[in-house]
Amino acid sequence: MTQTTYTGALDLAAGAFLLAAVLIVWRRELRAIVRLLAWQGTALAAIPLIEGVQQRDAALITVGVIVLLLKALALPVLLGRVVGTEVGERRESTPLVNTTASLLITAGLTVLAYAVTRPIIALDPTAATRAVPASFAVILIAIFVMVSRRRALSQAVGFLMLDNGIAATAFLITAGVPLIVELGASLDALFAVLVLGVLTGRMRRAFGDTDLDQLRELRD
Amino acid sequence: MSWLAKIRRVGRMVEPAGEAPEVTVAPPTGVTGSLQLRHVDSGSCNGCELEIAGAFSPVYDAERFGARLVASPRHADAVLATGVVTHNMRQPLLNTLNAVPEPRLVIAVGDCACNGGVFTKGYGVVGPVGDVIPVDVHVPGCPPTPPQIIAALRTVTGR
Amino acid sequence: MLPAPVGGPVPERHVGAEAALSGGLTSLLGAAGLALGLSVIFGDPRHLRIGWLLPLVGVSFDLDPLGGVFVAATGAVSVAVGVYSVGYAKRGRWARLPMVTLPLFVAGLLLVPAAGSVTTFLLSWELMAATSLVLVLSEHRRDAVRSAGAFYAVMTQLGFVAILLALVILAAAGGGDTFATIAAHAPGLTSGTRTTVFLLTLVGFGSKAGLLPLHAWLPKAHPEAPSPVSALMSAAMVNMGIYGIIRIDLQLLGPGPHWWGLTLMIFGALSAVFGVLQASVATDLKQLLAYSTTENMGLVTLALGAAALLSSSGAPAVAAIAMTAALLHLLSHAAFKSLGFLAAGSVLSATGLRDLDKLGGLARRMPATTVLFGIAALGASGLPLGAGFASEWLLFQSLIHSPHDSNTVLALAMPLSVGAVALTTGLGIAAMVKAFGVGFLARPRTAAAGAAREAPASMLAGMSLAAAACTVFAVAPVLLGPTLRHVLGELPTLGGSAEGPALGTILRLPGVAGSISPGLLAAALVIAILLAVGIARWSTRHRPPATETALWACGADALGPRMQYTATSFAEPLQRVFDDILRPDTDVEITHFAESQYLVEKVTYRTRLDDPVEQRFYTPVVRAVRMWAQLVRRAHNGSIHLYLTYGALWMLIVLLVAK
Amino acid sequence: MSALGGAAAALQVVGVLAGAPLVVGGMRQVRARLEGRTGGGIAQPWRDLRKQLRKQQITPRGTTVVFALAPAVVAGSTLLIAAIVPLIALGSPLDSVADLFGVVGLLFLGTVALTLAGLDTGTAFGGMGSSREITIAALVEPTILLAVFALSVPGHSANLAAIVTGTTHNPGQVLTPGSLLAFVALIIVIIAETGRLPVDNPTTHLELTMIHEAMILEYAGPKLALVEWASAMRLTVLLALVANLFLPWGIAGADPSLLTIVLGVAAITIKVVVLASLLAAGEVFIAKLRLFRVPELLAGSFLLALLAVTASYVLAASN
Repeated sequence: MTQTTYTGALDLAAGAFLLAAVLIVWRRELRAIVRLLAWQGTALAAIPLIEGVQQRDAALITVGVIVLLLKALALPVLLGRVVGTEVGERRESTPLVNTTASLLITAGLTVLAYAVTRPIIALDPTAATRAVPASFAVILIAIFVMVSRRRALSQAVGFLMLDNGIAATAFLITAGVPLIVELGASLDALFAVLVLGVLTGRMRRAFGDTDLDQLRELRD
Repeated sequence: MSWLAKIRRVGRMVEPAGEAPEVTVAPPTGVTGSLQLRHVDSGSCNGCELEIAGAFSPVYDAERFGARLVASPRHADAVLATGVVTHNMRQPLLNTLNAVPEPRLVIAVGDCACNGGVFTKGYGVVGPVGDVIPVDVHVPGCPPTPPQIIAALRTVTGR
Repeated sequence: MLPAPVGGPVPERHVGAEAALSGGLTSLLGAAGLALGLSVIFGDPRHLRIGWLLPLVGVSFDLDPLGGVFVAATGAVSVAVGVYSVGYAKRGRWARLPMVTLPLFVAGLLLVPAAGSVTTFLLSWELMAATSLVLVLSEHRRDAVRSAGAFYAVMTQLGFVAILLALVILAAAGGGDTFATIAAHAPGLTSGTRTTVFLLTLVGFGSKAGLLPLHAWLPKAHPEAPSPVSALMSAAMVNMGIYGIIRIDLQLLGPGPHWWGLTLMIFGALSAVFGVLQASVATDLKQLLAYSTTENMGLVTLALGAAALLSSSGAPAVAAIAMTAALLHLLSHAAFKSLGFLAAGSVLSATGLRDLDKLGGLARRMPATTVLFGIAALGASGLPLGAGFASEWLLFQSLIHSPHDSNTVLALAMPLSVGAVALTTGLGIAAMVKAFGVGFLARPRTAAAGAAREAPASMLAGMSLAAAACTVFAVAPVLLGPTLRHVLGELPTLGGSAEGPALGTILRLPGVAGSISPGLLAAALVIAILLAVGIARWSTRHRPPATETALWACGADALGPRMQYTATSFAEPLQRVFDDILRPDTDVEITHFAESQYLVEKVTYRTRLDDPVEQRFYTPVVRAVRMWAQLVRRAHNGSIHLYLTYGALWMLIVLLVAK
Repeated sequence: MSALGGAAAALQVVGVLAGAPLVVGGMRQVRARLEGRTGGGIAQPWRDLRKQLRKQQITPRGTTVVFALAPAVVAGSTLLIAAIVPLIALGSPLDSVADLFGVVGLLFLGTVALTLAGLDTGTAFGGMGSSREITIAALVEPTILLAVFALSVPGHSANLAAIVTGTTHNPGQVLTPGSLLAFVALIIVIIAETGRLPVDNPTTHLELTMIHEAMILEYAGPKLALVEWASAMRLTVLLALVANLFLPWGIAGADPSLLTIVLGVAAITIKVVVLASLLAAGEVFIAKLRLFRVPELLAGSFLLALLAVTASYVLAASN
């Protein structure tokens, strides 16, 4: 494809990637959050695919396909199962920071990300690096989600967003990490989700729901 | 997505419209097919209210004939009065009618509004709506069915 | 006859004659200032040195276009205020002292921008501060006035101390007393000196301009002063703070580092948002206007900061736009804010009320005042046809046209400040709609408001002058084009070298594509409104004759005045939205009947809004000062010998240091 | 600017005047069909308007000239916007008179006029509606101006013609994240400003849930007609403006010919119809937000606008 369409597609993917993160902060329904996570996974997978098509690189395309399968299908399905089993907690209980405030904080984080990544762009201003701020912003937002949310599931979502952000940054900066590393990271995420699934199940059996504040009771 | 499926499944649920009845009352302003209504419950048992609600529901859809319920009498062309007029509601009924800009109509819905119904000569009632304000259209029935109400409205809107 | 007690109504006096004298003097001074300022702007700078007046240094005045525009603005405001105060003082039966002080205050205001040397500047500044304090205290019988006066005295003197230190340091380092010599030596100053002077002057002038967090005196003192004085303070005195920042920090100290402009922008944005937030929930008409002053000074400071930042990052053309925006907004604010305070004053003198919750229905009883306040409110809300529109448009243009390639600071600062300014504009609209709609429209909420009478001719005349100025700013800022260009030429470090925006009938921005024409826009709007009226006459012949009926009361018989929305209820949603910032303390107490818990006898709802900054920032400071005072008192045990010892010790120390 | 350019501007005004009620009728019709009803037909608003114009004019006792003049101000400001913005052709004679900031200012002028009218009646509902309307307007302003900012970054200008021509010249920038985010933010702003779901329910009868309706409860006859007409025109103009800012194709150039003007009319009609139908269809699926959840929505749109600006900054730094 031509340079302009390549740039446009890459920007679009990055924008969708970031937008999904913002919407995850915005929404409360756990199902909607999981669906958004799947969208984010798709956007993430699009990045190596686009680059692979641009550079005629089979390995990148394979990575993209695998990421698509993992991040856009496997993980959301697993999380969806967890949501399905969570009776009566389909919504995130009121987060520690109210929605308006967390949206404004998200705005701040994004601006911050654009600020701190300018040197990287200046270093080598290609279309790919120019999309790095978006992925970096996603990393910050993910951390914020993990800090401010109560439910174990939202924590898992935050964790996965973090993983997505790191992966996207890797793709954008060094047109694709080695295949094996990427797979290792994704599989780690997969196992983490499995563990979290088990953990939430245990917690529900122990406390009745998965409000992490209740873990304080384990202290003594 | 289940919503879209439902919408497709249900399709059009509205009852077929009969042919327009002959216009007994000329539309107030000479513009046909537009009638805003302000509903006043002057002492009804809420039977007529239910039927009016039904008349504007998707099943009967009075809106397709140009009738619409509005919030303020200033926006209205006609007062839709239900129930026998109690002593306490006499003045409010008059106030409401005076708030409606000319030219205006009064539509009395239900037997109580037309002739007092079972409440005639009750100690708490003034009488039917006609005793307080001039009524242009009567809709008999206790309560009148949505088709009856719609038929009466169509004689005014002329649609 | 002995001088009458200040402020007290004194029956046996020809108040009328004295009021006419004082007001006339004020207006004459103002007219002189206006003429002088204009002559300097368009002619050559004036120098005046009176050696004998002050030992050692003498008094020297040195008026250039920059000072001239401030002198002219102050003069214009004073003319209107003087005319107005004739009727106001007569109605309020002013005592003699305020009448004497008013012209002195104007003189002080006119001298500050004309001062050519540090000493003269400080003297004029102190004259201005002292006279304004006397005027604020002129109704000192009320407790509110006394506390406000004390607060104002302390704050303004602290500010003065900061300015004094800064200017002394500057004079010492600049090797001279006059600004000219300092300017000559300015490039040689060490960065340490520059920074110290900048910070000190920012504190001193910022407190005078009512910037956060040193604004706290402003919403106390401005409302409690007599309205002509409030107008002078809000429209002319706060400008002196801005003048100081421009003259000392941006002109004498020349182009500062990036963070100077950034600091100005941050303080400006904070002041603007906070001030407008307080204004939008205020229920006291004059306090609302005072907070709006903080807001507008914040906007001006933000524009100054933007100008400094842009010029220091190599965008002189855009910096020139920002500087023009700052000056234009300063001037238009002087116009609409003086009008606003004067109109509020005529409401106050007609009803004795400042509380919007008690006002209302003035449109029928005081039509002229209502129209005039409407003009002021439209100007303050920054909408088209308003006096503030052109300047806020320029500000936005300068913010969105900043160069955004490889400059992180700009890339962060500009979007955020656009957001801040936009929020300020939106809330400002809400505040002004509340002031006008609740205060002047609908029906009177109290008997006092119902008994209002239109203001006398002289007050109306004074207000009309200010209104005329507002109209000029609203539809023909072209008339100010030359003035601003001359002033901009004085400020080479703020893009004065670049060609400023062309304030023609159509405002065009050189360098960046952008144009607007307030005048043509107003004309087109009038035509469009007439067209709409014509459309509404369509098929009139089919209509029954128009009537007038009672309000629709949902069937009930009549609407009492207490059923109306008040200012408090109008602002309630905003107060709720910005709960975290405003921190209102509301309490609802429900008294049930003794018979049953389910029957409510009465519900009382009370809400109080204190200035949160004051709560958090000042109280600890005051507490610390009090503790310090306790310590000091211990050293004073009344024994003369001890005091002599102190003196001796000090002398020893001085000698040792001086050696 | 040519004679035809002026003619095109006049045509825009006439088109908005005539088309706005049809747009509203069409939206009601789409909604009715999705709800399984037949609906009153696309021309229903026109019937209502013609009828209202033939009804008696009522002045509530105690109201001032503000109440009497407000409808004309709302309608007038909207008509002026219709004359300024490039809907059919770029060569509006008023293009240099007001840029996007001026348009926003005119929009708020109308809002303020109606708000004051609501306060002027002195009824409880009037005040309530005004208070809510002005609160939402105040919170909308940052979003709308930041979106303007984002739009003005690529073309280095906030003048409408410049923005539109810039988009036509390199279509690639439509698909940049910046412009997409700005688009979403502007759509939310339009929904809030024109009182559509989920911010306000235009068909409600419950005074306690009203925002826009509560302000105009006292208007009757021709004045009511003018108010309804004006709100329909605002919706139409804003939809058309957004359509042209992001998808300007089909719009006639600065000195149009008759053919291009005809094409422009067709193009803008199609765009508005599509956008309005999408909006109406979306409204079927959502309920009204609680009043104090609206700030969340607006904070979200503010965030999107801010992202739009930052994104377009970074990308504008590139090209």
